[in-house]
Amino acid sequence: MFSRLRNDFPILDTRVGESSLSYLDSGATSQKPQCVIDTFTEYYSQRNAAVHRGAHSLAVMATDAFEAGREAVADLVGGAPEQVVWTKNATEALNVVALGIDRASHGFGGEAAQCFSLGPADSIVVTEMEHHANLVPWQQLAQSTGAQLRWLPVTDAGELDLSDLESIVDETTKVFAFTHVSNVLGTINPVDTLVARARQVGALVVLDACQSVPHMPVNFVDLDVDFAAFSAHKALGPTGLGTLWGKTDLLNSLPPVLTGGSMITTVTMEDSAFMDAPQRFEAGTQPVAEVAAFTTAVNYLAEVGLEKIFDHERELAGVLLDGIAKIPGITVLGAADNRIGTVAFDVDGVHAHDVGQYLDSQGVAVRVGHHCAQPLHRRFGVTATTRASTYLYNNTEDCEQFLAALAEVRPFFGVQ
Amino acid sequence: MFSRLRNDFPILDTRVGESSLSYLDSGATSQKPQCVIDTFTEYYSQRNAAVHRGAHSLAVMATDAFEAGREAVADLVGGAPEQVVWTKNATEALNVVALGIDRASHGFGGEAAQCFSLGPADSIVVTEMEHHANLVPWQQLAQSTGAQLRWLPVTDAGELDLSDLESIVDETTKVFAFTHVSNVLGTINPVDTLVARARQVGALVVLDACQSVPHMPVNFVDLDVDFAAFSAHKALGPTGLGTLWGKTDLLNSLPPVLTGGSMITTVTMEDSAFMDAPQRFEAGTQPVAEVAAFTTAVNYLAEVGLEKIFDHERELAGVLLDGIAKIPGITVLGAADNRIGTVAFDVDGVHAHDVGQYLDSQGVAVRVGHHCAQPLHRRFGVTATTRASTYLYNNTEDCEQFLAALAEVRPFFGVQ
Amino acid sequence: MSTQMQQLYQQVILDHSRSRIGNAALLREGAAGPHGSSHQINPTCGDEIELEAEISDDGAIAVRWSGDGCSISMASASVLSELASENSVEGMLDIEAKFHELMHSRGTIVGDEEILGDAAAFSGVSKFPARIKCALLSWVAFKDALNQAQTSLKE
Amino acid sequence: MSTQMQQLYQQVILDHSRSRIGNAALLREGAAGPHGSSHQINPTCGDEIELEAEISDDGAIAVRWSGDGCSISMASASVLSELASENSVEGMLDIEAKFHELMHSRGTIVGDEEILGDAAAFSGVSKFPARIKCALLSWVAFKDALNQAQTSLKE
Ligand SMILES: Cc1ncc(COP(=O)(O)O)c(C=O)c1O
Ligand SMILES: Cc1ncc(COP(=O)(O)O)c(C=O)c1O
Repeated sequence: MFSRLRNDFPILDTRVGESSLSYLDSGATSQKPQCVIDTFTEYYSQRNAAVHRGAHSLAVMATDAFEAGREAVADLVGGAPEQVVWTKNATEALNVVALGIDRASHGFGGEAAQCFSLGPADSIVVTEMEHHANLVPWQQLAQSTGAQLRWLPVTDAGELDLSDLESIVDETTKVFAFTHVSNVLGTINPVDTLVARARQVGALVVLDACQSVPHMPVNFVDLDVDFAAFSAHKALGPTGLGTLWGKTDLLNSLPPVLTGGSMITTVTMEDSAFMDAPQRFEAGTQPVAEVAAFTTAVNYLAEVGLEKIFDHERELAGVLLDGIAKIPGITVLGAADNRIGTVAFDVDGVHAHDVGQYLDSQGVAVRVGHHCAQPLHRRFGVTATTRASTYLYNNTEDCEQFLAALAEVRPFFGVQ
Repeated sequence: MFSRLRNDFPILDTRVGESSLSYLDSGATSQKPQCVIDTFTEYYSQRNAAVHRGAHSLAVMATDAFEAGREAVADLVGGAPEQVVWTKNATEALNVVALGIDRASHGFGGEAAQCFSLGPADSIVVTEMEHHANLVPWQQLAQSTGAQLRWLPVTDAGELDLSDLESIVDETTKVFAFTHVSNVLGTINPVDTLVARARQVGALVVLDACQSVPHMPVNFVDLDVDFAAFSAHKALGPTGLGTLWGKTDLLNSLPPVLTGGSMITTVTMEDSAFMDAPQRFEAGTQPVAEVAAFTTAVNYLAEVGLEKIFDHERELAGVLLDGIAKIPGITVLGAADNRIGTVAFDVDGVHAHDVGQYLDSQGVAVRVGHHCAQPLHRRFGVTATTRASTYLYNNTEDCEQFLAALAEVRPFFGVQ
Repeated sequence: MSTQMQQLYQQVILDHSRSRIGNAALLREGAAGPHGSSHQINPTCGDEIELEAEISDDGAIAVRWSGDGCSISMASASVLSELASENSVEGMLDIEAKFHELMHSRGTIVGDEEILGDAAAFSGVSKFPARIKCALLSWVAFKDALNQAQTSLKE
Repeated sequence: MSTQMQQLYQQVILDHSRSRIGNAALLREGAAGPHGSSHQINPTCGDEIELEAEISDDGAIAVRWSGDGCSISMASASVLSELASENSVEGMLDIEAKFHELMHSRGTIVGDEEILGDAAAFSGVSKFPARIKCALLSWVAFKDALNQAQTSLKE
């Protein structure tokens, strides 16, 4: 099955110089199957129109496509369609929560939003392995409200250090935001334990699900998180679309950040009233074609099956880790057992940028740098690493092409 | 030329029941030429990757496409590529300015942002003809800072009433935000006069260019505005993309609203430093395929020529207005001479929703409702109107199909 | 003219939209028995309705409303008022549920005229997703107002 | 191995990246003559450089730097330091402009070895847009620091 579905992805036939393409950068963004690409053509040729407005037939078809997307996502991650809010990317989704709390803390949203209000006596907790998207907005919120920002450290093994969980997440903690899966280490975090602690102290749980939703079965209702965010583009979907998922009552009381058309009920020159979620957070013309394309992607993922995708990628992770272990001078960051197919490493004596350049010359696409996780890199004493990350379309040959090239890196740069 | 280019738009061949499609809803969103649709296929099949990251070849091609878009837009509207910030839509662009000022007013952005700081002694001025996207964010800013919100009224003729311009825009005015062209009345506002007054009192000028950039030659440098916003989807481009244009020094000192990856320089667990514009406002993975498609759209528009598009649409506006004048019981809102091909009207005795439904049954796609301009409708004593709006692909037959159907509306509903 | 349009704008709907039953001055604080009132708005088009429901001692329901909107929403409010004057509280709750179901059927079910009366004429509306909200606007207001009236009855 | 790779990683670049000229302890406040210092960072990969430029009485330039980055950025800083020790202020400004132009040429021009010395070896870098910033990082720092040194010279 996985060998067959590779043919659905036209870009994987690309030649890079004399090599075939081994695309191991799905942690940054995934490639798209033909059916997702075709959805754009179909949408713009047959049913493009502004949604939720106008009585004409195209508008009705566009609106149907737009709302069907919420149903597909709710089927994928749990909850009801109206719990699915469209954003431009996962980063916006996380900001909508952080900035919504900021606005609530400054008096917006009235009585209903008081539950979100933060002040100097409160704390916000994140982890040391967060992507900047789930760190910087909370720093900003802390600055704006006077709340204290705390974090769970990371062990040498690349796992969350839970030894001080009870003192870090304590009665002052109002928000606990953490990633489901590290985009650098590949580690799958123990959401259950973390949520349980949050419930003990009454903190809101915000889950960064960018690296979990595309790669494994995830159900936000079962995980009992309050808000969750992920991107379409990492899950076979298009650029320009992300998802904020939230509990209905919380979404309906969180003050909106972006305001404008299509999210209001009544507007006078002096004041405005806002709709309930999801429209509440969807000001202006939405990424409708993107939602249509993502719906196709979600259906594709569901058909393949997330459980199978997870197993397939774990197999590839094994190939990568075993192969890397045989190459001298390579240090993998983190060694979590419970992981996805994302492996970041340091090559002794060769800077990551040079490693990536050499791999590219051999047709291998990986990512180099801090992967938007500077604090995590600092914790491991490096400024940049090379990261190989898999997806459902990768196969053992991709991994072997990568390993063969990686073995040549230090010789090429004259390091032994 | 205009009769030929109609063939570039596949959706215009759609049949609605037994009628051909007369698409007169471009004020809401435009249709796309085949070349723009093809760009998605081409991008996702050949050069999809995360931009500004990673050394691999796909990433380089994607980054090139992404940055080329800024150049195309700068060629279209003036200024340098780095003055072009990508957003999800025009609404986000306007919010980035309003919320950036909000943050500056609450101490963010340090010394450099002080020029944006607002307080209770200041005023913000808008107009009574604004789209909610250029009204609600300013209401929110006024609420957040204590600044006073004022507005220029609209005359019966559908033009801005400038008689009290000097007292409404006065020394207290820090922000003057107005639309270039009304999305309801079609009126082109006298930007020169308004900017001149803003300069006298030292107010920032924010231009809503959503309905001007797609339909006429516009140069933000010549107009001397400080910030401007428009959407790709109304200008032959895709959904999910908007543009914020700004003067460089202002962009670089405005505090960013959405924070996260790819817009930072250094991040520690405690604090972060931000890049200059445009990246400063582009947190997270950007709508890269959308930028590629919009680049194709902008090149298409430039090739046809905005001057010619403007003339073509003025001609169609003449056909619409003359034809409507001959149908009994129809009142057009506003009668500005200086206008684009957007005409909103009231049908005596038939609600706009019913008008739109009847027109749709005759293959005519128009928009009905308040068009995200409730205060303007209230000013004209109606809650909803029907709006026909043209674009370069429309022809006289579209207008005639519309007029023929419109003449049947009151008879169908038994009104005389 | 398409048959879909004829199904949507049935004569009974056009008639109700012109001579509107229940469209009367609101009593507000002057209402006599257990009553409730609700203001509903359709953000897309600005249609609005304010509706009062009153339950008299003998269990009869009186509905008064004032609103501004398209023929579908006005006709729906009129039909609702007519039905309210002919049915008990339980009967109206049943009708409301059936009407709701009919509106979301996308044309797959036919309204039972025995129960729904003139409201059965709205079956064509369910094929026009953009108009379902118009047809339901007054019913949402009615359900809300009736609920308030019932609550105050129990107190 | 592609020739593009060989052009990018010329032996002289690899050599400079290993034995780095000018890579020395910074003097900071202890610097003697008119001097300047600049800290530059490449946000994409986290590469950074801190560079001091000092102009002595006879117009000679001394460069010291400390940094962390890829072979291109480290080699570039090394080559820059070498050139600074051999050229006047005007000469270095000229070289900086020519190097800048070379980097943005996308491989269309060949660096003049007479003027650019070892920096001419970076012509292959200009074909790799993602690496141009690496090559320019130290030069941006140098231009900034030299500018400060010149300013303090005039005071
Ligand atoms: C004048 C005007 N301003 C703002 C907007 C908002 O644009 P968008 O919906 O693309 O954010 C629109 C269009 O809806 C408009 O016509
Ligand atoms: C763990 C994690 N969080 C957040 C993000 C941000 O997602 P986006 O760039 O789509 O906003 C990413 C990916 O870049 C990620 O891997």
